[in-house]
Amino acid sequence: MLIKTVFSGFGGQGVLSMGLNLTHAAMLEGRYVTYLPAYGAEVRGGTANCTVSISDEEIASPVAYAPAFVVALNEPSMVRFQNKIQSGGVMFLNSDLIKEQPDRGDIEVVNIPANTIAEKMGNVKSANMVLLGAFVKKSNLVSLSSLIESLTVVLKGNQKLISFNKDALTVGYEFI
Amino acid sequence: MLIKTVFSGFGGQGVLSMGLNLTHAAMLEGRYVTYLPAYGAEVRGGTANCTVSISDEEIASPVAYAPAFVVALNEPSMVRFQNKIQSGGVMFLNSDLIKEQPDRGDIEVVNIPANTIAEKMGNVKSANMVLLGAFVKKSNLVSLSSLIESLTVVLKGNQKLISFNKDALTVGYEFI
Amino acid sequence: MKGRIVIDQMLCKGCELCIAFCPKQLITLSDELNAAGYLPSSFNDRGDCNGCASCAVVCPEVAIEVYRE
Amino acid sequence: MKGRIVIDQMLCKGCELCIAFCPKQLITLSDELNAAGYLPSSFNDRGDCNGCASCAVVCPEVAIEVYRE
Amino acid sequence: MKKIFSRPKSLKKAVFHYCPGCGHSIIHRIACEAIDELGIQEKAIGVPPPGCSVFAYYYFDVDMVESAHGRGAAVATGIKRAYPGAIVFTYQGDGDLSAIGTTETLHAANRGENITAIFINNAVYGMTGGQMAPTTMLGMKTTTSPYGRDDRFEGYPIKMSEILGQVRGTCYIERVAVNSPSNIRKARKAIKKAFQCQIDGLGYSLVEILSPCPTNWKKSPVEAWKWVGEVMAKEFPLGIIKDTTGKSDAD
Amino acid sequence: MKKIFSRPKSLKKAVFHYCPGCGHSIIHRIACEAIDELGIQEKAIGVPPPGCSVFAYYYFDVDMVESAHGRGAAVATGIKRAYPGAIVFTYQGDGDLSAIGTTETLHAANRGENITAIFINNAVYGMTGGQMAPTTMLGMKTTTSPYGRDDRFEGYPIKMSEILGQVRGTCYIERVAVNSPSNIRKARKAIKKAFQCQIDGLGYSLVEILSPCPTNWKKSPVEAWKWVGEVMAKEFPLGIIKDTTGKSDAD
Amino acid sequence: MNKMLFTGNAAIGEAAVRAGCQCYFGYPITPQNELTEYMANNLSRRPGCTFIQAESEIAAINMVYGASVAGVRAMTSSSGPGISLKQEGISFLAACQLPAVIVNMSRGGPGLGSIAAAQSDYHQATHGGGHGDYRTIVLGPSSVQELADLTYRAFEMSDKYLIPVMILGDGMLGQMMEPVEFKYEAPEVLPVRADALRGAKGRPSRFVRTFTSNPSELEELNWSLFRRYQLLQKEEVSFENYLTQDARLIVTAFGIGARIAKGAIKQARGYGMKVGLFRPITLFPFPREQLKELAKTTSYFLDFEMNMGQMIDDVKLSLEGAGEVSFYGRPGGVIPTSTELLRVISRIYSQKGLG
Amino acid sequence: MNKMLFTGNAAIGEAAVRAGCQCYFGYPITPQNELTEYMANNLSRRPGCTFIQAESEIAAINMVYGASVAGVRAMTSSSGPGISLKQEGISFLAACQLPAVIVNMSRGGPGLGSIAAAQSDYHQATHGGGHGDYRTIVLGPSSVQELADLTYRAFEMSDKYLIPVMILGDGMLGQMMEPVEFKYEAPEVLPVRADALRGAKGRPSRFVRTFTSNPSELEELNWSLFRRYQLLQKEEVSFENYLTQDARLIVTAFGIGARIAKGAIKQARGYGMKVGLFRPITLFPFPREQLKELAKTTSYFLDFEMNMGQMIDDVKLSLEGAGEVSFYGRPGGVIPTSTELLRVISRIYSQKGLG
Ligand SMILES: Cc1ncc(C[n+]2csc(CCOP(=O)(O)OP(=O)(O)O)c2C)c(N)n1
Ligand SMILES: Cc1ncc(C[n+]2csc(CCOP(=O)(O)OP(=O)(O)O)c2C)c(N)n1
Ligand code: SF4
Ligand code: SF4
Ligand code: SF4
Ligand code: SF4
Ligand code: SF4
Ligand code: SF4
Ligand SMILES: [Mg+2]
Ligand SMILES: [Mg+2]
Repeated sequence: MLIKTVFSGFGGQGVLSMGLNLTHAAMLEGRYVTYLPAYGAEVRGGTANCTVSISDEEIASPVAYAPAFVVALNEPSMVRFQNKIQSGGVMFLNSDLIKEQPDRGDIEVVNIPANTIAEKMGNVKSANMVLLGAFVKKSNLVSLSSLIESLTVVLKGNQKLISFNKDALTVGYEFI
Repeated sequence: MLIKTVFSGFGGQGVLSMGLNLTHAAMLEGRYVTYLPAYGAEVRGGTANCTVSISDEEIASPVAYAPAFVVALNEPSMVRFQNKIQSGGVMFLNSDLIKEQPDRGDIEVVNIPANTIAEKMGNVKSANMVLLGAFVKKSNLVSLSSLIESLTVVLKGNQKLISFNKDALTVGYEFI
Repeated sequence: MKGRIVIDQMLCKGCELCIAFCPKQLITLSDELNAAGYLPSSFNDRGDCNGCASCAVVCPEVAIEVYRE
Repeated sequence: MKGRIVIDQMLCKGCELCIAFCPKQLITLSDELNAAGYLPSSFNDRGDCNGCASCAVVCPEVAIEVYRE
Repeated sequence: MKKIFSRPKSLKKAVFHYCPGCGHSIIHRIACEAIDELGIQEKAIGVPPPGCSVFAYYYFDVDMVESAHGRGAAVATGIKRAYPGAIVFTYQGDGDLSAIGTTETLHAANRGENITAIFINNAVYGMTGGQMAPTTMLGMKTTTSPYGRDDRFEGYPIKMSEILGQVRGTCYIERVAVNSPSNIRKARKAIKKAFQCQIDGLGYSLVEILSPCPTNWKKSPVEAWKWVGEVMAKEFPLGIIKDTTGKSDAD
Repeated sequence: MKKIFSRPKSLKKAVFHYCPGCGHSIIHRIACEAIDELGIQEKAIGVPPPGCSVFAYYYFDVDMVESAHGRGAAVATGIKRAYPGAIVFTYQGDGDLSAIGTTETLHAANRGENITAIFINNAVYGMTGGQMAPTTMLGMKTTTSPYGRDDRFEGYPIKMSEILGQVRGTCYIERVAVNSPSNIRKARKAIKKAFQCQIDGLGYSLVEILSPCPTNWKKSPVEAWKWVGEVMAKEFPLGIIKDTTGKSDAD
Repeated sequence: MNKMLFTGNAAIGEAAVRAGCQCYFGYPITPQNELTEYMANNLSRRPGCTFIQAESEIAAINMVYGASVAGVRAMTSSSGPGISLKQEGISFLAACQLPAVIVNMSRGGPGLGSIAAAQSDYHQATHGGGHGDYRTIVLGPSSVQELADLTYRAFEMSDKYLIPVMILGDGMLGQMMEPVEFKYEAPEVLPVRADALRGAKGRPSRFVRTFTSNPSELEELNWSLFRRYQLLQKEEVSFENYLTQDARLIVTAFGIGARIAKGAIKQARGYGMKVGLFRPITLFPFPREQLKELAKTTSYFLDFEMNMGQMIDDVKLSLEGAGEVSFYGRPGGVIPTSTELLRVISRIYSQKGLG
Repeated sequence: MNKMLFTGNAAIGEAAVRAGCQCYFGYPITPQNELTEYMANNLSRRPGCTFIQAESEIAAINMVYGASVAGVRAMTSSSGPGISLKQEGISFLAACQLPAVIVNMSRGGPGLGSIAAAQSDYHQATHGGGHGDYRTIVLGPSSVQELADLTYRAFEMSDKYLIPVMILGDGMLGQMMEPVEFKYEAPEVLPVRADALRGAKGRPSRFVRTFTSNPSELEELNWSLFRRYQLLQKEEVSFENYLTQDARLIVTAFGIGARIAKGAIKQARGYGMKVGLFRPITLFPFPREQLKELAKTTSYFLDFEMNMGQMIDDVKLSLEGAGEVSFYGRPGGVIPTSTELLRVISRIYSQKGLG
């Protein structure tokens, strides 16, 4: 079974590290994975997104034309990817930054006030991890523990950051 | 009938203009012609040579591997081309500068004291034209008149030079 | 001299340069993201804008128009 | 000081530089072409060569060896 | 009240793709102001480079042609020689002009090609993600000088304007900066003067512009603008490097 | 009497393919003399160019590698960085170093690559038959400047040594000539000093040598040698252009 | 399990370091910058090693030439326009029989093109974009793991045959991350080639050159290269056969294109179509016999490339008329989907009545 | 009779001037210097015209690019190494659909090689030595007269199709003299292309570029080029059939090689062997159908090239297995003799039992 997830938002919101964490966690669980960041000339501090593919067999293309999951951290991302997400897919929105709702009836939408939650925890920067936590709970793609295990690698052992993000992941996970 | 002639000597002896004149004359007589100068990195004011091909039909290759005629203005040239000239071919030597004789029995050798003759005429520089005159008389490749006609073109109308060379051609022609 | 500026909120990228270079501190960031995802700056007309245009000259987005009497 | 030079006729290209730079005019061109087709220069030992080596220093062909007492 | 400042005529109404606080967009605007003031919009042909400004033709409302990286001076030479009626300018980054384009630039200048170069020195390769440029400061960390530029390994910041000042085909070279209202106004004057040199047929003119790259310098726009004055301008002193026009700077 | 002048050890016993009176053969000899004096024959690696001196490896009895036209400085950089134990020198013509090789030369110099360049300025492209070089004199007729070099069309003679003197990675640059016994001796000293700079690890050193090309100048060797002093040296003044060694010239 | 997540670009860098690559010379260009940056981090200050961000791609390839002459393992990398600029230098490397590894993470062309992944430099890589009769060994990886493995192999082959090797990747492979396992440790002492130029100490002086005024010398060089190319054809071809045994239609594709093809083929098999994939891994030498072999079991082929059709020439030349070859391609940096290719496959499958 | 003796190089120059070539940008390299020098003499001071000896081949091709953008007829020329350096620029010309004429008087390669005549740049010329899917029109003259005629045609075609044209000659053609007749007079007013960039006067401003962040734009460019390549294949192929009617063995050869082949064939006919010559004059578009046609009357072909075998790929791709193709080649600048080729011909003739 091959599942593709797109994370999208403004540069600086940490969408790439969300994808990287998920990819790494899935790798730890012995799945086939690919991670593809968007790159381009027009991306000048603008929007950023990445695609994570997780599967039980070799992955043909790392590109997602119709992702099963989309995690949108800002409005433009929601607008852009609601046209791509596959029917029956699930879209996760940072409801603090996205007021509108996607106008597709055939997809499930999960709203998470990630900024609010993160601010409560005293660090709005970890809103992305809150979302990621919520995402894995709902999507069931990987276990929370492998996510947390991945943090140490992805954050290159920066203890302070690790514990911060660990908590954010957990809170997000329990939010669902 | 395809006939190839090689003119060879030191740079400055005027071997190229000999070839050019012959080629032009043959062209005037409506023959197919090619003219190929030797060029190369090692030619640094050193030796020079050119190949003239004259034929009644299209000429395949302008290169001469076994020329019918060789006109040698110095010893190195004689030595080099005596190994290439075809059996039964004729070799013309500037006997003022070439003491040795080719050691091949199957070719005809014509010795012309071109420098002496030219000096007598008061211009050693036209030794090449003396040789050329003698060459066409013997080889019968073109008529003296077309040779003279060519001079005007090849020497770009420089009257002084033209008359000089015209005389040299004639004297050489009559020498044979 | 009296002046006034108009900031195009859609063009603004919230670089804060106009804020830094306004001699009268008449510009501040608004707290609403614009469509492009930036916090645009806005002009607080306290009446003492002199139309020096420093804000406009430094604006990388040509987002500021300046008026003067 | 007394000197003497030896010119390698095979190497010489008859450029006449040694001739031009010999302070004592001890070098001239010979009238026999060498194998390479040049008129090589030759040394006329009038006994007053001082071995200054100017000829050798300017010789592009390294054709001149200089001896000195 | 009447409008005393707004978008210049030859600057298209389009949203810049540049990062917040980027010097390129300022330079686009003042170049267009100069073009408008001289009334040469209909004669101008611009040659933008690969670089963050690769899309300059989305903004300049004049004829433009993309150049291969570093070859702007050669392309401009071809245009100007083929059609001397045009006012031809290159727009080149520091990687473009002072690294890969060194030969073309120096020789076009030496031939005194009657063209104008707008040379954006932001001390990095912006478009490709902030690699070291020939103009990168000593000690400065970039993605390809991760230990800080060290002259023993990476050499010194190179001063192309001073070098170009040496060749006789150049008529006017000035270094300016876009880091304050007054410097921006000076920069506009310099660009205008460079174009004027071409109109007068005086030869190769160049304006080097120290320009902030907040993104790759990892600074806020305001910090970046400060850094231009406090650090870059020390290594690359502002002012006229060569001027054979005899004309004063005032306009 | 004892032999006081003969062929240097590191110059192979071979007949030069150069024209009578050509400066290349003189320069080969004095470079070999310098190599012998410093005892670096076993360490030296030379990088000759396309050009009349393309066959330099037939004469220099040291390791040598052919370079693509103009890329000598880059090739030498690669060798020296890969094996710093070698004494690496390029041998480059004026077309090679100051036209197509401008970028590689300027940037190797700016990085202070610890290599030595022997730069033969004969004001023409010799090997290819006497075309105009960046160093060709104004008014001089060549096969590609048949009307005489005119700065309005062909630009000015370019002074690479002065330009290279500008970049901080260069430690020693001198212009000499091979047109008289004394100048030839000076030239030998300069080459030796340049090699010494490399031995001492001081950075990029270059010796520009004004060199006669009788064939393409259409002059006799003696006339050509005179012309070097009377015409070329006026445009390209002889002497030290840059010297950071502090060491005096005497040896 | 000691797998790590690496971008393709970084994986090449790490593999090169472990292969004993001592010198890297490069110039920035998207989409291969991560490789240049990886080498900056790992070679800049490593004792005995060198990283130079060259002033241009031309300078970079000629620095590689110099380093290779001096006997060390050297590498450069670029993409489209930069690779074009290296052609003269590559021709010189080939002519002087100097090993070197050149990476092309190709992007959409021609011209400045796009920075998206493309396969339109196949001809340039395999037929020698430079002047003269030379060829380079060309490797076409299709995963990050293969990038790492082939990088190591590239250095080995280049030293063994004294032929420069080009790794022909693409922007997507370079940018994407996959788990990778490095099978070798960096050597303690870096290798130095036997015939290196390091000064004529204790031996006669040597020179490395191609220029000659005697063409037959140059002819002999060409023949000796040619003999090695034939040897490569015998010894070094590699390729992948995927579900070809019973296949009625065989897709030929390389690199990232082959991955997309696999996806399509899986789907096609799902619909009961007997489709297989032949993937050349060495693009030069091209696995000619091995492809011809397949013409015994089917005569229907579909060549799929992310370009206008380049490898298809080699496919046809291999089949020597034995098979019927259709083509599907998308140039310019467009990434086709497996489903899109599936449609093409089914159309051909039914048209040819293979069902 | 108004024939004149011209070297091939000078003949190109004169023909270019008569074709209205307004700008020439070049850099010296043997064996094409006479062309550069001819242009120096004829364009340097001609009103409205430009000759520049550029600082490098790269500068030259980019000056051509600029002049072409401005709408005038422009040309550059070089050989082997210099042509390799122009590959990026040629790719840009093709990408921006700018006409230009590029002359390659090729010499022995690879590397610095030799300055003798060779044909080893065929692949580079016909398959696009630069990056991307583009092609250039490639013309292969075999006499000085044809050089002159094809030079004129090159400018015409390039303007018509907005595709750069390469004239692939060789050192011998460039250096040798033959009688030539120029069929056109230089135009009074020099042509200016309609879509030239000359300032946005009385029209909206325009830009010429390829770079895009949207690959499908680039894809469309590639398709539009591709359609023109197909059109060329239909409209513009030229070739020569020499004694092919009754031929049992057909030699395929181009350029100077074809001349040598003709000599050999004449001799072969003398010995009663039925041998003919097929000579492609447009190397791209390659006369595929026309060659395939010949496979109806014989199935024995001998490809002869002054290289290691490059055009032979196009020969085989044209025949699609319909014929058996032998090869004879001499690389590196060696000029084979007709007699030498005759030997090869007779061997094959008897081996295949054609006698
Ligand atoms: C031949 C070639 N090499 C490399 C590149 C990649 N590239 C695009 S822009 C650029 C340099 C950008 O730096 P700079 O010129 O300083 O412009 P900036 O983006 O900083 O304004 C490079 C290396 C290219 N497009 N072509
Ligand atoms: C890329 C390339 N372009 C051109 C040439 C042809 N070429 C060989 S040497 C040379 C220049 C010779 O002039 P210079 O460097 O001054 O050396 P000289 O012969 O005068 O000593 C040229 C253009 C080449 N070999 N390679
Ligand atoms: S015009 Fe001057 S005073 Fe008014 S807002 Fe702008 S900067 Fe401030
Ligand atoms: S300077 Fe312009 S872009 Fe920056 S904050 Fe002010 S208005 Fe916005
Ligand atoms: S050593 Fe001096 S004096 Fe003697 S021959 Fe030579 S130059 Fe003349
Ligand atoms: S300098 Fe040397 S080459 Fe010249 S004439 Fe004297 S000996 Fe002969
Ligand atoms: S990267 Fe730097 S130069 Fe490029 S747009 Fe952003 S700020 Fe400007
Ligand atoms: S052409 Fe000039 S530089 Fe070349 S060998 Fe002859 S004299 Fe020397
Ligand atoms: Mg920059
Ligand atoms: Mg020179």
